[in-house]
Amino acid sequence: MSNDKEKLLEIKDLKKHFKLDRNNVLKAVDGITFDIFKGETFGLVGESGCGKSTAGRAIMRLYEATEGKVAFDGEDVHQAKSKRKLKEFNRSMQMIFQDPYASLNPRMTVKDIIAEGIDIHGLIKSSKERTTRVNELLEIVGLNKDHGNRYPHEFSGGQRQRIGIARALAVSPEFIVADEPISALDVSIQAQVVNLLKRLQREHGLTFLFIAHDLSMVKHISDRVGVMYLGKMAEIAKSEELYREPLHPYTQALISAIPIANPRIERSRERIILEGDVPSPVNPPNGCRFRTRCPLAMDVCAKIEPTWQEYKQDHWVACHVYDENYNQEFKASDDKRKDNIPV
Amino acid sequence: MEHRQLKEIDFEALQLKQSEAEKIVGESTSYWKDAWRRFKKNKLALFGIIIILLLGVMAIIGGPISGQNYYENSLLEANQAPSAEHWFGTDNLGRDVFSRTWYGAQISLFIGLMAALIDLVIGVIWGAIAGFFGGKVDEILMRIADVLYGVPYLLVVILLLVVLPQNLWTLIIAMTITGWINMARIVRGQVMQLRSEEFVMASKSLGASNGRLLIKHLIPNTLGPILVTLTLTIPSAIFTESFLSFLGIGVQAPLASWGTMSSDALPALQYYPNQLFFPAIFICITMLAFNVVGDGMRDALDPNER
Amino acid sequence: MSKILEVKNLSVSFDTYGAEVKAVRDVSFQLNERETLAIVGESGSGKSVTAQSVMRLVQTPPGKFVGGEIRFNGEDLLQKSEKQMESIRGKEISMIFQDPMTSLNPTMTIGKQIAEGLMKHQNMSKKEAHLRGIQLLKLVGIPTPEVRIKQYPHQYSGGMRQRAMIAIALSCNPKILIADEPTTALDVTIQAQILELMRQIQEETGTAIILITHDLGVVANTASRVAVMYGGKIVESATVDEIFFEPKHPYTWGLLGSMPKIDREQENLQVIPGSPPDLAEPPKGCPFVTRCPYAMNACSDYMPAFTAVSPTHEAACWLLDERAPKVDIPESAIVGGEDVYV
Amino acid sequence: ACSGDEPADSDEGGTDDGNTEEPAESEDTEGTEEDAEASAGGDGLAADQTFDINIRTEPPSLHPGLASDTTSGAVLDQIFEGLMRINQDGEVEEAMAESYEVSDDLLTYTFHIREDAVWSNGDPVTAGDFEYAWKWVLNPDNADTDYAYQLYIIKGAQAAKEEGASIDDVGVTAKDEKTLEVVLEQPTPYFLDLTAFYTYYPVNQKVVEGAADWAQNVTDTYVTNGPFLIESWAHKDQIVLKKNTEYWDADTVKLETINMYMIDDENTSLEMFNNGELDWAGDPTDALPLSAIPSLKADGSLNISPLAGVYYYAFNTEAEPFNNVNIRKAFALSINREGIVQSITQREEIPAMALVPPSIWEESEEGYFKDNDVETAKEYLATGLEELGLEELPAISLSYNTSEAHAAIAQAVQDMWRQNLGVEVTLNNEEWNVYLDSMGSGNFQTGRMGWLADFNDAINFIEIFQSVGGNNYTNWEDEEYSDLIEQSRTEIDPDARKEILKQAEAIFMEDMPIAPVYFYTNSWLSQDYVKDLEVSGLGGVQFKWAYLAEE
Amino acid sequence: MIKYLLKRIGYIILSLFLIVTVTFILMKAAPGGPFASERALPPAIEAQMNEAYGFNDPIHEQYFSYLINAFTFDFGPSFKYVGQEVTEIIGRSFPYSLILGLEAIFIAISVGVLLGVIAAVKHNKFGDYLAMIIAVLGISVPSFIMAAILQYIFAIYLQVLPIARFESFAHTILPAVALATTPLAFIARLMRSSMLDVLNRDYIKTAKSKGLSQRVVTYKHALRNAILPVVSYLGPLVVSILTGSFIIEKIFGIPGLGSEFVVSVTNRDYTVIMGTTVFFSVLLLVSILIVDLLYGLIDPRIKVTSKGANK
Ligand SMILES: Nc1ncnc2c1ncn2[C@@H]1O[C@H](COP(=O)(O)OP(=O)(O)OP(=O)(O)O)[C@@H](O)[C@H]1O
Ligand SMILES: Nc1ncnc2c1ncn2[C@@H]1O[C@H](COP(=O)(O)OP(=O)(O)OP(=O)(O)O)[C@@H](O)[C@H]1O
Ligand SMILES: [Mg+2]
Ligand SMILES: [Mg+2]
Repeated sequence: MSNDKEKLLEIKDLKKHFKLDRNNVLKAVDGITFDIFKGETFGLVGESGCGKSTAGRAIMRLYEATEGKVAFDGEDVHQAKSKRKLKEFNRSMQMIFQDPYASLNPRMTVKDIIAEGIDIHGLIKSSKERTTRVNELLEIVGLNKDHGNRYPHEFSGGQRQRIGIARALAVSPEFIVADEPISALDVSIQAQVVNLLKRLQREHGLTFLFIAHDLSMVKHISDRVGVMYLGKMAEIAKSEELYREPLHPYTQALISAIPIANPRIERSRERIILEGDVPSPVNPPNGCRFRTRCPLAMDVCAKIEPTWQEYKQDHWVACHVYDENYNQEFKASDDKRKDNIPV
Repeated sequence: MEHRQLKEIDFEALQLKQSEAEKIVGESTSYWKDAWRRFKKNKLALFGIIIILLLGVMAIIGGPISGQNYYENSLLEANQAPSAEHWFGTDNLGRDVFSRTWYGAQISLFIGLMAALIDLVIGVIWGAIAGFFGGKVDEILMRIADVLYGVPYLLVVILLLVVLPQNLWTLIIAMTITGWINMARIVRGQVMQLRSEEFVMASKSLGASNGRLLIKHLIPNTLGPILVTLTLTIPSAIFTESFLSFLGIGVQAPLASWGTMSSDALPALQYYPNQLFFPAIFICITMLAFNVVGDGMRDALDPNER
Repeated sequence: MSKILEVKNLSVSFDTYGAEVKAVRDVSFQLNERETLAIVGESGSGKSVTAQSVMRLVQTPPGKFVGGEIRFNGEDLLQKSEKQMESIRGKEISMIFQDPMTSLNPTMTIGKQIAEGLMKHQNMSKKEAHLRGIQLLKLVGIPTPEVRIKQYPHQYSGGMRQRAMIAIALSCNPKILIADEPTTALDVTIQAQILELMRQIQEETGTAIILITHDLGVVANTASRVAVMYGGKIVESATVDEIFFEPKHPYTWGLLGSMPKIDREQENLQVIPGSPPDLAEPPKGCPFVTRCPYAMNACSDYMPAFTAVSPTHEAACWLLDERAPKVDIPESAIVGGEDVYV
Repeated sequence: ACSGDEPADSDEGGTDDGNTEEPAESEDTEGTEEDAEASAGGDGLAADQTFDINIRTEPPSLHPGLASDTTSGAVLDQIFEGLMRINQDGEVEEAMAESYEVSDDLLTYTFHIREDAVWSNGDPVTAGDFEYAWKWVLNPDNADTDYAYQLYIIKGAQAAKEEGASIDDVGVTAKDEKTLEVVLEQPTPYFLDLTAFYTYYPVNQKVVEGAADWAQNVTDTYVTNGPFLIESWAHKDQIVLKKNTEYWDADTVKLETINMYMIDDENTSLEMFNNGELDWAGDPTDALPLSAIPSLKADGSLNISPLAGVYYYAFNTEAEPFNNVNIRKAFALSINREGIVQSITQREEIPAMALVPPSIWEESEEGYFKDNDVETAKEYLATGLEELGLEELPAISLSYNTSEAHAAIAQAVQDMWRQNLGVEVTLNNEEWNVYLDSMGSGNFQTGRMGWLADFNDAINFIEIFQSVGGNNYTNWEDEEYSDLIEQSRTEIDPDARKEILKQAEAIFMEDMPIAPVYFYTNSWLSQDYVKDLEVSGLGGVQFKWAYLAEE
Repeated sequence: MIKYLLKRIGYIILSLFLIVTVTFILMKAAPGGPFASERALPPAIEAQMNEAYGFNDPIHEQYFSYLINAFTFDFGPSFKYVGQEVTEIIGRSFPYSLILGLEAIFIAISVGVLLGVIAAVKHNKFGDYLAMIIAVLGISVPSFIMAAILQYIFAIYLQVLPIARFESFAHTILPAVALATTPLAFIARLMRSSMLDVLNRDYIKTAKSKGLSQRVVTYKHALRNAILPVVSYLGPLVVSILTGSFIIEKIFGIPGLGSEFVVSVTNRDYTVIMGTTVFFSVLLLVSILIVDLLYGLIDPRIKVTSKGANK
């Protein structure tokens, strides 16, 4: 299905390392590869600190990538040197931020916040036109036009998040990175925002990269979902399939841990409890990064990094369990444990 | 129980306008209006404003009010205590302390506000740039500040005295040389904290230039500490001025300022306390007023203090 | 089951620049030994203030107790002096705060922060407190506690911090543990670990837990009874099954409805339109009236009283009045089938 | 010669207020004796002869050859002794020299040094020590000898110091152990006065030779010959002097200990005096705060004596409008000197309408013109303006160096000139070094200056203005004036000499390159039990004769 | 850490170099010289002195010798106090300023912090207003007026403390208090605002929830977190207090280092100017470094070794 879709964004081996000091490098994103198709919503999930935001920001070029390529409509975002080209990218790619409280300047009016992109890119000449455009945007996100003269602190969390969305929409982007746009909101407001995003996608043909750690929301909104663990992609699949048939042990644990709002199910449910803590991205474990917490860890996992492979059609995974080609040396000893895999 | 008395009509569906559901709580006010509203609630701060205005008015009209002038000597009437003729008494040359106090107010208030302005312009920009760009830029700017702080100030002032004419502007320049460093340090610290805020990131993702980020986003959010620092700048400027006048920079006799009046009157403290008392008390009143207003403004400008 | 905590008609307000914010209005509930009471509700509905009131941790001013009583073992905590409260806090009742990132003192080692309470309430020496601290950290599942105890909060991951908070809260074997959104900031795998831990501890020590959250999944997982708060009031209170399967209050319906159902395909999520009431000028009647699709004239003027639906279930809604039109639970709020992918 | 910064003011931080002074006369104005405390000493002497005085600042150098300021002088005068000493009556009397002879041409002096004159280490004081000390100062290799020119009246001295002539040709020779012969360039009536001045003090050649830093701290090499010995020198804090029991005239010396504190704040030192922590306050080593003067005068505790010095405003005679003598006169005449000394300085200074102080020439009290003669001043102004072709005077700038008293006087004068002459005066206040620089480069219109005598002779004042440069900032020169000065140098008869100098002063005052303001006075407080301590007309103080009376 | 220290020391040396250079230029450009006095020197003698002190050397040679002097801390003798070594002058006057300064800093910090804490704990109550009025008065009354007033009240009127000089502990009280006034007021204000901030933090509630008393919560938990701004303000301040105040030393007759700074400039005593400047700058730069290191000690989250860039 994805084959007949048009690639909007191509991310290849993207890396973003933060140099902490002379000896320590924090590998926040350490080589991820995936495509995003026009008009789809790509969900990105993973534990806190696994590099989701960093990946999103590197794609947006808010961070210089350490390595790798991000192609937008075939053009490499990170190669763009001229100011004009950069501005163009800034226009076509936009971001909605994680924290609706922190991402709005408390000392600017909503109108000015929303119009900031318009001003920067000089999209509109007269101030009357500017007002009209802002009002239009406010309406799109379901706010009232006389909200424009107010200040962020006067709005509720959901309304603020909608202001952030209006700001992103102001420059008519094609692609929006939504970095945990709902995690700071409570359930009923989450629903408002998610509905809005879906509507916008329908009406304006937008493409989303939707970052979150709430898996039920991600499933609800995304066409495809990628699961990250410690700077690496663990698994990518269509959202339906991922939930129905998670391959990577981490994905399995993640899905089993989603609390379900149904006390009867909850009482009888068994979940995979992961032992131990997330390792530090400064010193990730060698081999497979998940092996320190993986219930299925095998000898090979400590030695060799699993390859990123398309295990089924449109279903990618990086795990030795699904790799037939790994070193024969480990095969014998590991085969026994493989029996434990629940299918 | 009261709901026993409810009638049938009470159980009919309530007619609600949709817009009402989306209504934002609280009246529609702009940020500044809201800040002003909060400020007005602060009685103390309002009182401070009134005091400052009064001082300003007196500085303009106060001098001649008593029918005396600030420069005319009357050696025979030197060092008098307050009287009907000389409301605040006279100084060592027999000049009227009352009118000198108000002419002094002009200069001291001007100097204080000027110093605040300089802090604001140089200190804020310097600190903001250092904090915002960090790394090498920060290192260079802060080293310059260190050097300025380390070089003997007196030497610098003496050189200025030689190079520049003796007037208020030279004085302002002399105060400028190191006056802004404190402010720069504070703003730098704030900006370093703020620059990783998400709203800055958001603006960046829209393609905002560095200048825009600084002016629209970072500096406005540092207003609180800036205000506090500003209110502290004013008294130190008033006294720096008296020190500089003493060296020959700035206000020259017979013009007076509160700073020079109080340092001149200091040796006579035991004999003619009124000569120190009046300028000193006005400095204190001014300071109290500015501090109260500064605190009030800080609270009012902070949207979290709703 | 004996009740150890009873909150009666508690009202708490805050004096702000603008006006008096009536954060908690006339809230009553009780807590029995060994049970977990979940308090759910929208952000700003007064959950945290209620919890902190029990500990008398609401800052006064700006906060003030307008009325009511909080009976712990029969004694009214609101009448106690600050000094008397000191021996109850941490020892009898302890609390896990909403945000583990900010609730630990960043300039003190974890060990010291655990030891403080022990030294105060159990008269332990520094050394004993240290050893006990190590045990506690082990109990909450922190590996190599001997090393970790000497570290500062920033050296802990979010999950570990939350566990350290739990260790602090549990250190003196409190009779009541108040957990204010203990897992909101964490991702699901760690959330699962912590909920499991709390359950274990409750089994071992018999502590009663007040769990505050807005995640209904967590409620379903952990709670035995649930109180739903809205606009500073409790609007419905029942056992966990009753809340999920026979909710009576329209707000509870909205809450259940706005969750995405992992087992169902939905185009759009159900939303509750509008925003919560301004607690500075709360509506005379039901606080939910402006957003309630079933609102009646009575709702805007009169606060409905609690109506008992079953011995364990009561709700405050005019719809439960016999004169009101009968309304069915909306489709979206029905927590149904058991076919979930696990 | 030297000029003084006005001694009665607080000068911004230790500028060199280089005024030299010598011991001088004393006219005992005894205070009443206080009630007696049990004391052992006879003669009404208090048991504890410890004297506490403030000398304000650290003496820059206690090396007689290097010292060039009042503070150092005040210490050196007590611990060293020259050939002569100026006694309580202001007369020169023999000190290290037991006797002396003068040749008829008044050019050669032969001094006989006391047999019992010894250094503090027991060495005898020899004529060679004098020769060594003086020649050391005149040696061009020795820097920092600012006051070398005090020795220039000695034959060949200037040539040796400045022109590379041989030091051996200087007219100082130790004829034998105890005989010193000095040959002068010209007959100099005040030479004996000078030998009491500290630049003329001897040093102990044996000890000092090779110990270049002998005078920096109180050590074994710090060997002195005066009535007191230095016991300790805590830099910037305190100097303690003890009576020198080996001093040839030790019987006269009564004080056992002198504590010299260095407190550079006149209010503080006055308070310490009031508290009994000091026995003396005010001139010559300290100053009294201006604002305290009226009350001190009122309660009668203030002592005042004349000081040979003049406070004046120098006109820059090269630049308009002060190149015009009538303008200068107009400005000079329209100063109300009486007002200034009555209301500002208040120390009974004498209004100055002449150059040479009345303590040298009594006639100067009259002066050459009338004080505050506004009418005449206006006439002069009109004439002057006409001569300059001006309608009215442009704004004038009046310069002074930073100091409270200078500022007060300048403001008063500013107001007088404004009221009397209708001229706008801007005040220009500069830091001391900057001020000297501006004055030296003629970058002023009228500026404050002062001059204190080094020795009691009118030439001290008159020769300043002999030629442009040096201490003459006015750019004023006059051939006749200069000739008269040269003439006076060879005149042996004192009356004739005075007549010549008077003529010169008259010329000077006629041209008025300066506007004299007042003649200085010394003003001080002393505790009632302090006896026989007087301040000289040159601003010196001698402790040799002082004692504390029984209370 | 070592690397970081080395880097910082490198910057210190660089700054020092710049300070010495600028000071040298200013010194040379300022009118007057060390030998200028009201009594003009005969030109020949002045020329000899210039020669003897090397002022006739080419300017760059003078500059290099100054530079070398500055970095070997060997400044040579003072011009004004003939023969006294600059290092000696600093060495004998610094202890006075140090003792006085330490006392003043102690007063300023302890009282300032206390006032600030009281004001914060009693926010918008009488204690707050009182503490802040004291602070504002402290700011608007400069040290020299304070000194005169203290002297008048305690030494002259009440006669309980000595007027001046530095002989015993009692002598140090008034000057130390006068010196402390302004910084005390500053600290009080800073402390109040950061304390207000900290008292609203969640971990304060946590501490209370453990049953700790108000006092323990305030002083053990809040104080350490609130003191950071005070520490950063203290960096430069401590140096200027420790190196003495001209005016206080003058009023109280104390032979401290403060007057050397001022007097050396007014005397154009080049070697002393250079010596005191280098001394002051080294203290300043080192104290800024120490403050940065202190940050890390007070707040373990702050790592001096990492750059400020990460969130
Ligand atoms: N500017 C930076 N400098 C250094 N390290 C950084 C920086 N930004 C992020 N990191 C680190 O990179 C890692 C990934 O961070 P990132 O914010 O991408 O995580 P995330 O998956 O978005 O987590 P969350 O769900 O908590 O938002 C973390 O360990 C984080 O500490
Ligand atoms: N210190 C305070 N000053 C003023 N108002 C306060 C204060 N603390 C709480 N409030 C108000 O009290 C109300 C209830 O707050 P509370 O923290 O109990 O909400 P909550 O239910 O815990 O929400 P959340 O889910 O967001 O934590 C809110 O309207 C809040 O603004
Ligand atoms: Mg993130
Ligand atoms: Mg809460």
